[in-house]
Amino acid sequence: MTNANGQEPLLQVNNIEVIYDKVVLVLKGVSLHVPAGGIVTLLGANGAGKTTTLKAISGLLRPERGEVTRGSIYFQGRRIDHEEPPEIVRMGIVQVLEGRGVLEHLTVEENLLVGAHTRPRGDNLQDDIEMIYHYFPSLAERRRIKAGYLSGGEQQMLAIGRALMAHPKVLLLDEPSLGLAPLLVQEIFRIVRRLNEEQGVSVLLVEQNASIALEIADYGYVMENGRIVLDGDAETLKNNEDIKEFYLGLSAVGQRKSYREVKHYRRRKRWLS
Amino acid sequence: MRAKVLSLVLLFLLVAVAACARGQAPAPTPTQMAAGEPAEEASPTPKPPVESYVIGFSAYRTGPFGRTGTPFANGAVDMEKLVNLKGGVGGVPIDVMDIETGYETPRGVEAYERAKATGRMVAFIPLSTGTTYAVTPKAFEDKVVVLHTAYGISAAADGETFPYNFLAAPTYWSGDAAIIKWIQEQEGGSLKGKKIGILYLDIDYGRETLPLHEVLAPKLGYELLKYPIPWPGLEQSAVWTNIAERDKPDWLIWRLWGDSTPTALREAARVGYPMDRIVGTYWSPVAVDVLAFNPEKSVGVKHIEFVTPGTDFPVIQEILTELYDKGQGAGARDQVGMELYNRGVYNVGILVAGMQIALEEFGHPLDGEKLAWGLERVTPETLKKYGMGVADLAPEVTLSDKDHEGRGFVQVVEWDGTQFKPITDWISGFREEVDALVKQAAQKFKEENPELYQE
Amino acid sequence: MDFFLELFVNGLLTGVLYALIALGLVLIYKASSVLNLAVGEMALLASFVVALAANFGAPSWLAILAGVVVMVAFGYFVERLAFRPLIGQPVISLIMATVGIALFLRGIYFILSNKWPVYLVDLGLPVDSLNLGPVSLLSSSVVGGLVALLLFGLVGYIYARTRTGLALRAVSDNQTVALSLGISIDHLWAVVWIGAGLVALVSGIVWGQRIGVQFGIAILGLKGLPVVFLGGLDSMVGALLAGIFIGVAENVVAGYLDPLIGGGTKEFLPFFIMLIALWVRPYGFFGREIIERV
Amino acid sequence: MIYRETGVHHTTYRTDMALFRVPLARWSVAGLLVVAVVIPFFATDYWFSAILIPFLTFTIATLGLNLMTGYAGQVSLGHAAFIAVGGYTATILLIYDIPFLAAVVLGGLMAALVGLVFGIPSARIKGLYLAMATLAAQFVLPWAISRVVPLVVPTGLAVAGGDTVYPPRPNLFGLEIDSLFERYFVSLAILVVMTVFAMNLVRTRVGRAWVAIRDHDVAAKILGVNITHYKLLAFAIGSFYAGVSGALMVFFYYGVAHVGEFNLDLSLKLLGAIIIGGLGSIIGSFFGTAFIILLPIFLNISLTFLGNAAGFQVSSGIIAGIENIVFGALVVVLLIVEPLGLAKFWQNVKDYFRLWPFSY
Repeated sequence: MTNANGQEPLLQVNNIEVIYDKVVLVLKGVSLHVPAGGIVTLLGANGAGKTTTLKAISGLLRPERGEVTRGSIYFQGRRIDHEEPPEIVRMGIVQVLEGRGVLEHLTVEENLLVGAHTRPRGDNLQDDIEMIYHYFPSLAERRRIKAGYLSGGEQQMLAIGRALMAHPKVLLLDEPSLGLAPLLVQEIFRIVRRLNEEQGVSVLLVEQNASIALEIADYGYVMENGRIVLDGDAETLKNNEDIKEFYLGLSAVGQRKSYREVKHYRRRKRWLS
Repeated sequence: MRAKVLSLVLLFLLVAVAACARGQAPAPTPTQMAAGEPAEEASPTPKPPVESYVIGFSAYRTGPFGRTGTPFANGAVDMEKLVNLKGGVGGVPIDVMDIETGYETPRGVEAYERAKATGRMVAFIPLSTGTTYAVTPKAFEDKVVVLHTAYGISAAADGETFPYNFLAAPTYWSGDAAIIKWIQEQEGGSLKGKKIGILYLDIDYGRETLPLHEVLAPKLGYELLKYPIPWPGLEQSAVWTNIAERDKPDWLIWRLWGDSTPTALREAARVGYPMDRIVGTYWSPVAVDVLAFNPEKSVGVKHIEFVTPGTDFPVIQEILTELYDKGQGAGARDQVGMELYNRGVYNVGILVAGMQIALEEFGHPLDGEKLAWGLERVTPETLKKYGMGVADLAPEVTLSDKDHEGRGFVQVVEWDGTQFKPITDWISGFREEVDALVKQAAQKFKEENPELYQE
Repeated sequence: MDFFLELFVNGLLTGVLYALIALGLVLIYKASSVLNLAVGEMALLASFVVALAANFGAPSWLAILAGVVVMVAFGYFVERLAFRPLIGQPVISLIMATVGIALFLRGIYFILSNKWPVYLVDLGLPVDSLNLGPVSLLSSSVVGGLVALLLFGLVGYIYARTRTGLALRAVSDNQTVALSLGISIDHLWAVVWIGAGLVALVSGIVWGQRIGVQFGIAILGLKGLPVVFLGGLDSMVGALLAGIFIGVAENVVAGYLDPLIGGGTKEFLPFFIMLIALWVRPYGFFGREIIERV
Repeated sequence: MIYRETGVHHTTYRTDMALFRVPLARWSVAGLLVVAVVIPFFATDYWFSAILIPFLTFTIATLGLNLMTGYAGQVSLGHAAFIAVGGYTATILLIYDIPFLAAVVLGGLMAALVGLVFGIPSARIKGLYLAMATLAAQFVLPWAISRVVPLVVPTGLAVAGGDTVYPPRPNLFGLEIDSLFERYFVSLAILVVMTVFAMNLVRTRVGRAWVAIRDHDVAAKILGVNITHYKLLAFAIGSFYAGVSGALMVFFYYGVAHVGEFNLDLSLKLLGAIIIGGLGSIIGSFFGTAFIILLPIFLNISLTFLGNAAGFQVSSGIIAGIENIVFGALVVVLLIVEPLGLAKFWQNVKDYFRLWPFSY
C-alpha cells in the first residue's frame, strides 16, 4: 500500500480488530498510515479507541489481556502486530503513555537513562541527555530531583524526552495535553513540532483537543466507537463542518455553541451505527 | 489449551476418586512380595488362612519432622520385609501399611481409617502424639492395638485404663526419672545443691515431665531450672547465653525434638557448655541430629534409649544381608542401626511377638483383641522366643494386663564420635513417683471419657 | 554488661541472616509485587544440593557451583513455566502460585533426601566458637554474617549502578511505563528469579551450616516475613535494618524476659514488634507509601 | 438444556430476589441435598471419618474465610488460630455441662470476639500487610491457649499444664451424638444453615458493603460506607464461622482438642482453598476445600495404587514426595488455566450449557 506520493508509509495499520479479555470488541477495523517525517493526529472522544490503537501498535495490549485478532500492522514493511514491546521499541516505535507516566521514584536523569534501555550497551548517552535538556531546559535544572516531584508540565516533558532517548522513528503521543494549562500545552506542542522538524521523528498524536492537534499535524483521522470515521489533511479537516461542530466547538456559522446542545446533537448524529 | 488441561485435571481426579472408591486400601503387596521367595516353603500351611495382618502406620518421611521420621519408618518397613521373608506370623504375612502423613493429625486419622478399611488391621503405629490422642478413643471401639513407644499418652502405661494402648517402652516420666537417678549416681549419690536445667520445647511434649521434677527436686535437693524454647526452636542463642553466663547448671536435660536439636548442639558448642553434661530424652539428640551439627564436636553428648542402637545384632545383620545387600532396603544403608531405625524394627518386632504369642493360644485368625492379649504376655523370655530377634534390642520389657509400659527400663547412650554407644546397663528409678503420676493421669482420662468405659 | 553484649552481638549476627532471607523476598516483590512464599523452600533446595554434592566428595567450589547451576536453572524455569503465563493475573493468584512451587520443591527435597540423607553443608569452615573478649560467637555465623553483608552490598550496587538495576527499579516503579520503554518484563522477572535463587543459595548455605540441612530451613522462610514487613516490602535497606533490629530485639528481650515469664517471647516478639510498627507506619519503615486516588 | 435461564421471567421482586432464581438451580440444590442425605447410608467408616466429616467441618471454616477474604478483602493468615479458639471454648463449655448447640454457638462467638480484636489493625492496614498482622494471631493465640486452658479445665490428659483435652460426648436434646452417622448429619445440618446464612448475607447491605470495600476501599468510604465497621464485622463473622467449625472438628472429627492441629499450615491451606476454589464465591469454598483437604489424600491413594499396580514396592516417602510435587504443580497449573478459581471453571461449564448449543 502506498500513499499519495507513491512512497511506502513508515507505519501502516490495516483494518485491525482488537478484543479485550476475549470478550470485549474495542476496535472494529481501524486503518491508518503514518508517513516518514509526518505528524499524524488521531482524534476522537473518550472511549473511541484511540489509546487502544496506540497500544495495539506498541504491543502494550497483552498485559491488559487485549489482543489484535484481525488485520495487520506494518512498520517499515515488517509486520509487528505480534511482536513483543521491547522489540517494537528497538525497531523505533515508542509510546508516551497517557497521564505523564514518569517513574516517580527515579530522578529525572535516571528516567532519561531508562529511556535508552533498548539501545546497545556502550552507546554514549550523555550527548543525548544534553540534547534533551536543550529542548527541555527546565528539566536540566532538576536533573537530580525525583520525577514524582516535578510539575505536571515537566513530567510530560520528561516523558517525551525519555521516549526520545530510544532514538525512535515514530513517537506515539497519547494526549500530551491532558490536564495541562493551555500555555504549557502550546509549549509542548511547539517542541513536538520542532522535534519533528529537527530530529526527523514521525509522530502519531492522539488528542481530544482537536484544534491544537490539527495546528501541528499534517494529516488527521477521526475515530468514533472503535472505527475511523473520517480522515483527511489537517487543513481539510479543520474546515470540515462536522469537525468544526463536534471537535472544535464551533457551530456552522463559526459561533460557539452551547455545550449542552452539542452533546445533544452529537448523540443524535453519528457517522456510523 | 485451557480446556485440554482442565479435562486432563478432571480425568485425573476421576481416576483418583475411582481408585479411592475401589480400593480405599490399595491392594497390599506383602503376598506379592513374598511370592517366589523362600517364604512359601517356610510356611507350614501352603495357603494362609488370612490374606495378611495389617499394621497401620502413620509414617512421616516428609514434613517438619521428616528427618527424624525417615529412619524410623525405614526400620519398620525393613522389619516387615524380614518378617515376611521368614514366613510371616504363622504363615500369614504382615502388612505394615506405611501411609505418609507428614506429621499431620488429619492425615494420621485418615491413615488409621484407611488401614481399618482393610478389615484386617490388628495394630496401629501413630508415631505422633496428636495422632495418638485422636485415634485412642477410636481404638477402644475398634479393638485395635495402638502402639506408641515412648511418646503419645504416658498415662497409657496403666493397662487397665487403656486396654488397647501399648507403650512397650518407658514413658517420658520413667525416662526423666531414670536420668535423674543416673545423674545422682554420677554425682556420688547426692544431688543436694546441684543445678539441673531442663531445656524443653514449649509444647505439651516438652512440658510433660515438669511435674515429675517438681516432685523430685525438693525431695532430692536439686535446683530445677527451666528453659522453654518456642517451637520450632531454630534460634536459641538467648537461652544459651542465660545458661552459660548466668545460671551455669551442672546438668542439662533436653526435651527437644527435630530441627531444634542441631541448633541446641551448636549453641552448646558456642557457649562452651560441656557436651558430656547433656542428657537428652529419647528423641533428642539422636544420631541424625548430631550428624546435622558436627560428629566430632558432639562427643560425649548423651540420651536415653529403650532400644540399643547399633548393627551388632542378628536381626539387624539379617536385614543388611537379606535386604540391603540385595538392594531391597527401604532407605539409606548408613541409617541402618541408628537408634531411630532400630526403634522402627522394634515396633514391628514387638507386635509380631504379640501376634505369635496370641497365635499359640488362639490360632488364626488374629484380631486386635487377641494381639493385646498376646502383648500382655511379653516378657524377656517370650520376647526372645517369639520376637524374631528384637529381644536383643530391648531385653528388659515385661508387659502385663496392668502394665503396658514394661517396667520403664532405659539405658544411657553416649556419642563416641561415630555412633551412640550404651554406657550403662538397663536402669530405672523413682518408680513410686512415676507410678503416682501415671495413676493420676489415667484417672483423669477415665473421668473425661466415661463413655469409653460403659458396658 | 557482658551478658547484654553477648545477647546483642549474637542477635546482630542472627539478624543479618534473617535479613538475608528477607532479601530474597524483597527482590521478587520489587519486581513483581509478589510475596514469594517459597523463599524458605528455595533455600532448602539450595542447601540440599550443595550438601549433597559435598557429600559425594565434590570439593567446596564444585559443590557451590552445583548449587549455582541448580538455582539458576530453577529461577529460569520457574519464571518461564509458572510466572510468565501468570502475567496480568491478580497478585493473590501469584502468591498462591508460589505456595504451589513451595510444595513442589518440598516434594523434590523429600524424595532426594529419602534416597540420600545429608545432614550438613560442610564447606570446611571452622565450627569453633570464637571468643572476642567476653563474647562467644560461632565462627561460622560470623562468616555467614559477613557473606550476607557482602551480598547486600552486591545487590545494592547492582540496583544503584547497573543498567539492569535501573531497569529493575523502573519496573518496580511502574510496570506499564517500563514496558512502554522497551524493558522486557519477562527478561527482568527471569533475572530476579535467578537472583532470588542465588540469594537463596547463599542463605541456604549459611543457614545449612548453622542449623543443618533440614526442613527447618523452609520454616525459616516465615522468619523473613516480619522482617520484610517491618522494613517495608520493597526496601533492601529496610530489610537489612529490620532484620538486624528483630534479631537483636528478640535475643535481648528473650534473654532478660524469658526467665521471668517462662519462655515464648521469641515466638511472637517479632510479630508483636511488627504489629506496632505496622500501626505506626502501615507501609513499613522504609517501604514506599502508596498514594491512593479514586 | 441443562441449565436454562431463558424463559424464566421474574414478575415480582420476591422471585427476582430469591436465592435461586432459576427453578433448575433450586432443583439441583435440592438434588445435592438429597445426595448428601443419601450418601451416609452407603458410606463406610473410612468415608465418614476420612472424607465426609472432615470435608463438612473444614468447609465451614473455608466459608468463613471466604466471607472475610473473598468478599470483604481482609486477608487472614490466622484463621486456624480462630478455629482453635472456637474448638477449645466449645470443648470447655461442654465439660461445664453447657448444652451442645449452645457450646458450638458460644465457641463461635468467642472466636468472633477474638477475631474482632485481631481485626482492629485492619482499620489502618490492608492487603499483604494486614495478612501479616493476622499472622500474629497465629503465633499469639496457641501460646495463650496452652497457658489458659490448663487453668480452666478441671481435668486434662497431660498432668503438666496439658492443653490437650478430650471433650465429653455431645448430646443434642438428650440424644447422644455418637455414631459417625449422627456426627455426619449434625455437621451437615450446621453446614447447611451456615451456607444459607452466608448466601443471604452476601446479598444484603453487608455483602455489598464488603464487596465495595474489597474492590476499592477509598471509593467505598466516599460512598458513605463505614469501612472500619464493616471490616470488623467481616473479621467477626469470618471468625465466628471458624469457631463453629473448630467446635465441630474437635467434637466430631478429631475427637480431641489438641492445639498442635491448628497451626499455620492449616491457615495457609484454608487460604489456598479459597484462592483455588474462587475468591468471593460460596460454591468455590466447597470446591476449594475438596481440592486442598481431599485431593492430597486421593493423590496419595491413587499413587500408591498405581505404584502397586505397576508392580513397584514404593516407599511411602517417595509417594509423599510425588504427591507434593503433583499437588504443587496442579496448584500452579490451575492458577494459570483458571486464575479465578474452580468456581469460575464451574461458571464456565454452566455458561457453556446455558447457551448450548449456541456458543456465542
